[in-house]
Amino acid sequence: MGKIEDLVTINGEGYQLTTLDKAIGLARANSVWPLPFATSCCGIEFMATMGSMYDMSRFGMERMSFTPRQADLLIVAGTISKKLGPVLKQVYEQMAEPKWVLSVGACASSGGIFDTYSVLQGIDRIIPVDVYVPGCPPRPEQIIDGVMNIHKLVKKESLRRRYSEEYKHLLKEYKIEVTNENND
Amino acid sequence: MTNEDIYKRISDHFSSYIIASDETFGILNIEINPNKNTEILQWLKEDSILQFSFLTNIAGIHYPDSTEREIAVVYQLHSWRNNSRLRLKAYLSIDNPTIDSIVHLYNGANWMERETFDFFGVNFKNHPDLRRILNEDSMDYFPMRKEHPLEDATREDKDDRFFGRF
Amino acid sequence: MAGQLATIQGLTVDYYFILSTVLFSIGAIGLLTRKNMIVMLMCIELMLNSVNLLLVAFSSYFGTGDAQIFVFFIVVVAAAEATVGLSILIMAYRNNRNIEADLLNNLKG
Amino acid sequence: MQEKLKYKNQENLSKETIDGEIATINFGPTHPATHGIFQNILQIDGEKIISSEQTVGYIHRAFEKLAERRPYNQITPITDRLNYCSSPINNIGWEMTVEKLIGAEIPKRVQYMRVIIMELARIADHLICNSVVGVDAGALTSFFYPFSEREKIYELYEEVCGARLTTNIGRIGGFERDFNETFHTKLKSFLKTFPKAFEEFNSMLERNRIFMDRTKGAGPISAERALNYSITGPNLRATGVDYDVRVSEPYSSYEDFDFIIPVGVNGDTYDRFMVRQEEIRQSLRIINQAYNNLPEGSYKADLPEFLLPPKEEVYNQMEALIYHFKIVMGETELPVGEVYHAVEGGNGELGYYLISDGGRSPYRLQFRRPCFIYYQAYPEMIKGMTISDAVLTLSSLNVIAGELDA
Amino acid sequence: MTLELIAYILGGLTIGSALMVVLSNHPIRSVLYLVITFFFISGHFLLMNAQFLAIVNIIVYAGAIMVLFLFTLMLLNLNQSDEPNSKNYLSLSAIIGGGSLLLILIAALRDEFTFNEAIHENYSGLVENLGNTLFTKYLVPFEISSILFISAMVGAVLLAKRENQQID
Amino acid sequence: MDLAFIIEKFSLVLLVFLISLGVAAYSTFFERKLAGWIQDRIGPNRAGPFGLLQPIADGVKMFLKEDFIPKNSDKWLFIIGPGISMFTALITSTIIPWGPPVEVFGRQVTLQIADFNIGILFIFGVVSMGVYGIMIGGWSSNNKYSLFGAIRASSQMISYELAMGISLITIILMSGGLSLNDILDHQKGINWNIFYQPLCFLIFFICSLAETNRAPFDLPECESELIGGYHTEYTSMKLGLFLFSEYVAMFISSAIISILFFGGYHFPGETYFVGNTLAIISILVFFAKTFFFVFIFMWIRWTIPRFRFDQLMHLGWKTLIPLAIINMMITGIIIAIYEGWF
Amino acid sequence: MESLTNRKKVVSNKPMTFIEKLYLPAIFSGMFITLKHMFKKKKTIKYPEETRVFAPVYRGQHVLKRDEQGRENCTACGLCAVACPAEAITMVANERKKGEEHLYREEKYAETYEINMLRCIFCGLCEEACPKEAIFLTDRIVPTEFERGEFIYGKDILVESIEERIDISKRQNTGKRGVV
Repeated sequence: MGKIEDLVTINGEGYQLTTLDKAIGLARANSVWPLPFATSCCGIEFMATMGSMYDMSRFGMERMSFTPRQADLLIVAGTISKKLGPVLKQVYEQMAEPKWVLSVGACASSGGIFDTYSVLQGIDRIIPVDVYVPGCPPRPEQIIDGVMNIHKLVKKESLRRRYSEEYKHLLKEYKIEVTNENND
Repeated sequence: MTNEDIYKRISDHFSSYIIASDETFGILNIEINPNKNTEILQWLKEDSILQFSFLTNIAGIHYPDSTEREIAVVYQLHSWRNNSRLRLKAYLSIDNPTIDSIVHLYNGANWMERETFDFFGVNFKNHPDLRRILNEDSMDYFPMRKEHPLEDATREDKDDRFFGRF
Repeated sequence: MAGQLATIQGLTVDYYFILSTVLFSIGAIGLLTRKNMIVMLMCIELMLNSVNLLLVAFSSYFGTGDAQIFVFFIVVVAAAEATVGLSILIMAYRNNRNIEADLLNNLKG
Repeated sequence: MQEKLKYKNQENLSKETIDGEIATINFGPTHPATHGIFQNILQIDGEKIISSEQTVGYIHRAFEKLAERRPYNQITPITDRLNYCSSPINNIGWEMTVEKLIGAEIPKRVQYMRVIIMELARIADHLICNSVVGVDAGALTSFFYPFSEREKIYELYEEVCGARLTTNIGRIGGFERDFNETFHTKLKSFLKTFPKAFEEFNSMLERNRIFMDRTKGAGPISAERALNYSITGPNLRATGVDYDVRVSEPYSSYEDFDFIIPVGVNGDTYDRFMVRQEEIRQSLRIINQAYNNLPEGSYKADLPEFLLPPKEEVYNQMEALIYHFKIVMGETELPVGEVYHAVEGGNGELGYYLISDGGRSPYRLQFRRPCFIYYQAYPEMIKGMTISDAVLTLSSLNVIAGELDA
Repeated sequence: MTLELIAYILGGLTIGSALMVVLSNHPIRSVLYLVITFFFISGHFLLMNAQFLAIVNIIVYAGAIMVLFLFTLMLLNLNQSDEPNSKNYLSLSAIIGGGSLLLILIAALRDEFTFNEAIHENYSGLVENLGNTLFTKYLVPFEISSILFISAMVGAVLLAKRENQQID
Repeated sequence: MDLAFIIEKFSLVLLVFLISLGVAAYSTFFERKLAGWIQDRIGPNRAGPFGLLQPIADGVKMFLKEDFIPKNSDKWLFIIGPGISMFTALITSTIIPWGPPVEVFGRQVTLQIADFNIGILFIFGVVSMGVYGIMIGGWSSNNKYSLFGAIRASSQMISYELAMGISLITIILMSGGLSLNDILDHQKGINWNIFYQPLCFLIFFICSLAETNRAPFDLPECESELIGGYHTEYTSMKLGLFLFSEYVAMFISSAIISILFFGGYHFPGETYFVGNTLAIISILVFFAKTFFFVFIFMWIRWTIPRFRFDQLMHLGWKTLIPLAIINMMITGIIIAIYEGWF
Repeated sequence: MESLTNRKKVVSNKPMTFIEKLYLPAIFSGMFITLKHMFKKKKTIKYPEETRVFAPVYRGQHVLKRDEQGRENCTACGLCAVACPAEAITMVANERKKGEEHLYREEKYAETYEINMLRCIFCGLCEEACPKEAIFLTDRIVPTEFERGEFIYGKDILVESIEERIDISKRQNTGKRGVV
């Protein structure tokens, strides 16, 4: 398992968690609504994960938000080609904070066997990824493992992280505009 | 209906357009004059005996070593009535790979031709909408031609020495 | 059976009279100033409603139900008017791509 | 080169602006009903679709180019990812293509084993398609019941090859291992329990008037147009044409089995649904026949040049070690030639057009991908339909993005 | 006393929202303000013990007619408020005209009706009494109004129906 | 108008409000659990014991989600849309008689916030308002899918209101009053309307499914076609209000169904009880009936495929309305014969 | 179009009966089915707590085997790397020095042996390619990680420890299986 303590580097923050943060993190972790960006084989395994045998709903995750606005977790399952890259990035940008990304399967995470001219060699080239799930396609068990890791991240996250300089810097690295259209 | 019968009937009609023929694994291969493809295909579709009315496939092939015959366009036809298959080939030069479109005969040929264009750069004359289908529109080469590499240049976790291929 | 009746003690019918006249005038001004046909139709609805208000007030002050029956009929007519008006508008929009009153001049014979 | 790319950016969308209430909506690439990634730009008038234009290629992975750079035995995992709902059919189809090229003699037992695996895959494929039709029609529960059954098919795959979805099952010349005891018990129990569960799923939708009303007449296509579009498979059979590669060009001993070819009448969504449902029953029949008559013998052909020898032989026999190295390095001698082999995939005639120059990889390998071909007909099918019909038509066509874009 | 106060506040609100109907640029907002106005008018009806009419006003006007307006606006997708501003002198004259209309109305009617007495005890707004009057005294107009309704419906359908249903 | 009366009403309002919200919150949980059971799954079970804290977790998450208003949208309307939805869903609960009068601190407290003598009409008025929330929300999102959802919602709700209203005339004919109390008085013991008017019940039930946008009439938000329908662009608590109002509406319509057709808080054998015992049992009976219908609503959702839009309109206009009219006429004739008018 | 085969059967031309047109029978039977399922035993396997039994031949995380004496089997021949369609295996071979016989079975050994688990598609071809019974896939699943770099599994993870041997005897690809 990954070392949760090392997350500071990727998440770009090192706040002390308060009790409120912890309570809210716990609540958030139990209500992660996924947006399945399922393109190919891994999508079928993701469906199997939603199915009766594995039942993602146990984690409060069965409400799929096909609209990016309402989703908390972007599950990228399947090959992302270079043609699809901009679409994925747009979907990511449309999601409302706080948001997490789970990269399911070899293709999404690294390109897998498709080291070809048309396939993006890992979605982390265009959007920041929180958890990688290996396998081609991963078993539902692995997908659930990945989700559990996302839960760990969610629980650990401070409320202030999304406003921190480090986070903004992270987004800047990916050339993702912080489109704060909520000018209140 | 054997392949000899099919060949005989075709060559009776189009003897001047047939360049070569052979038979591999039970399927008759006929190389045709690339300028006459629509004519032959139309006749094959409408002929009451042969009834090659089903277009199975269109494929492109790149032979970089054979001059003036670099690009081959392969039509695979299927006659359900006789349960026989037929393969027509037309060789084109790489400098001007142009051949008539058969979309007016088979609607299904539309994307097959677009795919062949996308991969090999074959120009199908009179195609209603000839543009790239699978690759991005901004791509500036035809990736299935042999000279282009398969790999994505951005992959960094690979060292070719280990894979026994060069 | 009938719930407790609320009556307005110190209020005269004048109040409702003035109120409905003001509403009627607002509707009339809107009808004259606005160019959007839909808004104009809405202003007509507003004027009809102000009349309704007056009628109900009279009915209530005079203790007779007949005026309320009139209101009922006005509502019916307003509904009919709205449906027909809107369908005409849609027709006009289809032909003109616009629903401004000025542009409907070609309705003239 | 650049000149050629300047395609005429033709506005394919019709300009019949009847009265200007036409809106354009983007149906995809991330629309939930596309179940995969492809885009449809619909022009709609109210709820009615006037015209549509498709964009595909969002998960183009260059299978054909990849196949030119990989040895023959490494292409099997690539074919997994064509129609990933029924990978074993793709795997075995590819293996049979190579066997045709090298002229291998395949034992009857292997053929029957293949039939069992392929028909299981067909059941899995059709189940996923039909359950998704149910989901898109709004009956969410009808997705979960078939999926539990699919899990059992996954378990069966897993016993044979060790993976659930991308099976990489079988090798050129046979299987990597024999059916084991667990497989036999699991298959027996599957054959016993599946029909009941399947009929339960069936009864939730088949004669439900809401479902019938929605699917009847949705996205129809005539047999003539379907042929013109080169549609094959269940989608063609729904129009009333009984073309099936398993019957017209029997491979892998399909001629031994008795099964019927279900056909529809109008080629609409309901017909496609019903044809698939009946094909599941027929597949079950075939599996029963094949399993009950499974011949004794070896699980692989006698092809030392293509099948890896058992490990202990590699240690003990020089010849085996040489073959082992040759096979793994991809240096086996292969005949030169071109071969076309078609199997009845989940979605229709899945063809492999292989040109071999005797090298370690195919010179050219083209997949005849049924999805890619029949998806062209989609705009014609949904013209004049509503958005709801378009969604149902799409899911009943079972467009698999992997197969579509290759 | 409280009811009186409520009546005055309600009156002010009614006038305010009615003004907003005319003043707001955006047709959709006009619709919403009009809905609010209807609610206030229904409030007046309630105060005057015309419960049935109050509810009918809401159901018919706010619940049906205004939804129809909103629906039309959405269907025609007139979300951009591209209404050209009417010329200043026009609006000025309209306001003057409206103002004089108000004055004339008040002046003309004031002498006719000036009542200072309190309301009669009045049950006429209740459903039973209303129904009694409607189906005895006004039965014929009621039936005629239903005919009006049907003709309006048919007319609307005919008008809005597209002549050219063909797509090809 | 004394102070005690105001306090009484105020606390009643608060109580009803909280009960509606609480029931709605736990309906979301129960729906997910039920979906799980129907689909051979477990359903949410991680948040708290048996997953009971799931609604709270969802609520907290939605409160803290980034509040997002899309570009080019009408900001004011975008915000007010969910509010209207929630308001109209809640306001109907004011006229529901929750039980017979109870005695609290020596006062007879009527468990009804307001007794309109035109209760049913009030319900229709409010229900017809409910469409505004969805329409405004969908329109102001400036998204075509949302607009589609809004248009579908409005035409669907207007159409089904008609059948709903006509079907209810039979009930009014039978009870002779528009107030819900009149209707309830008519159904003492087990003299429930359902035994006299099964067809009317069926029509009303179908229409209330349509009015609350529940499956099989969930076209305004159907996921597979319109992504999210009218709430496609909504995030955070605004989305929460939309989703919540659906459940509140479902709860309230279940309550109304049980009042209109299943005798509300009446139950057979109620004559054996008096006073507060009767009241408490009655309230429990009423809630049991209501939850039964909530359960049916959910059960239907997880079983039946949804209609297509034109079929929905056909069903509404060509089947339900004629049926309702025929039912009304037959009832009228029977009542006339019964009363000896011929 | 006339029949191509004589096995055709039309399956979708059954007209709706009157009762079916009433919507209700199908709805009630459907609701009955769902009700029945409500009381059935749930199929869910509560994953992190309960695990499903994998097939013994499941293709999961790799292991580099040691022989009975605890020596590494791998001889760094590179066949697995060649056989890998994902090109995920890299290794550096080294000559076994004197005194290292207890560590490595063959004269050559892999000094570094890395599998990129994120590239790997778990096809099992490396296992088949290995002539030395060194690399096997096991029925363990590869855990998920937070960073991409952590998926490069070196020898420290891949080689089984001497104390905790990984049982692969059930895999039929081992040399010990009986050939049919």
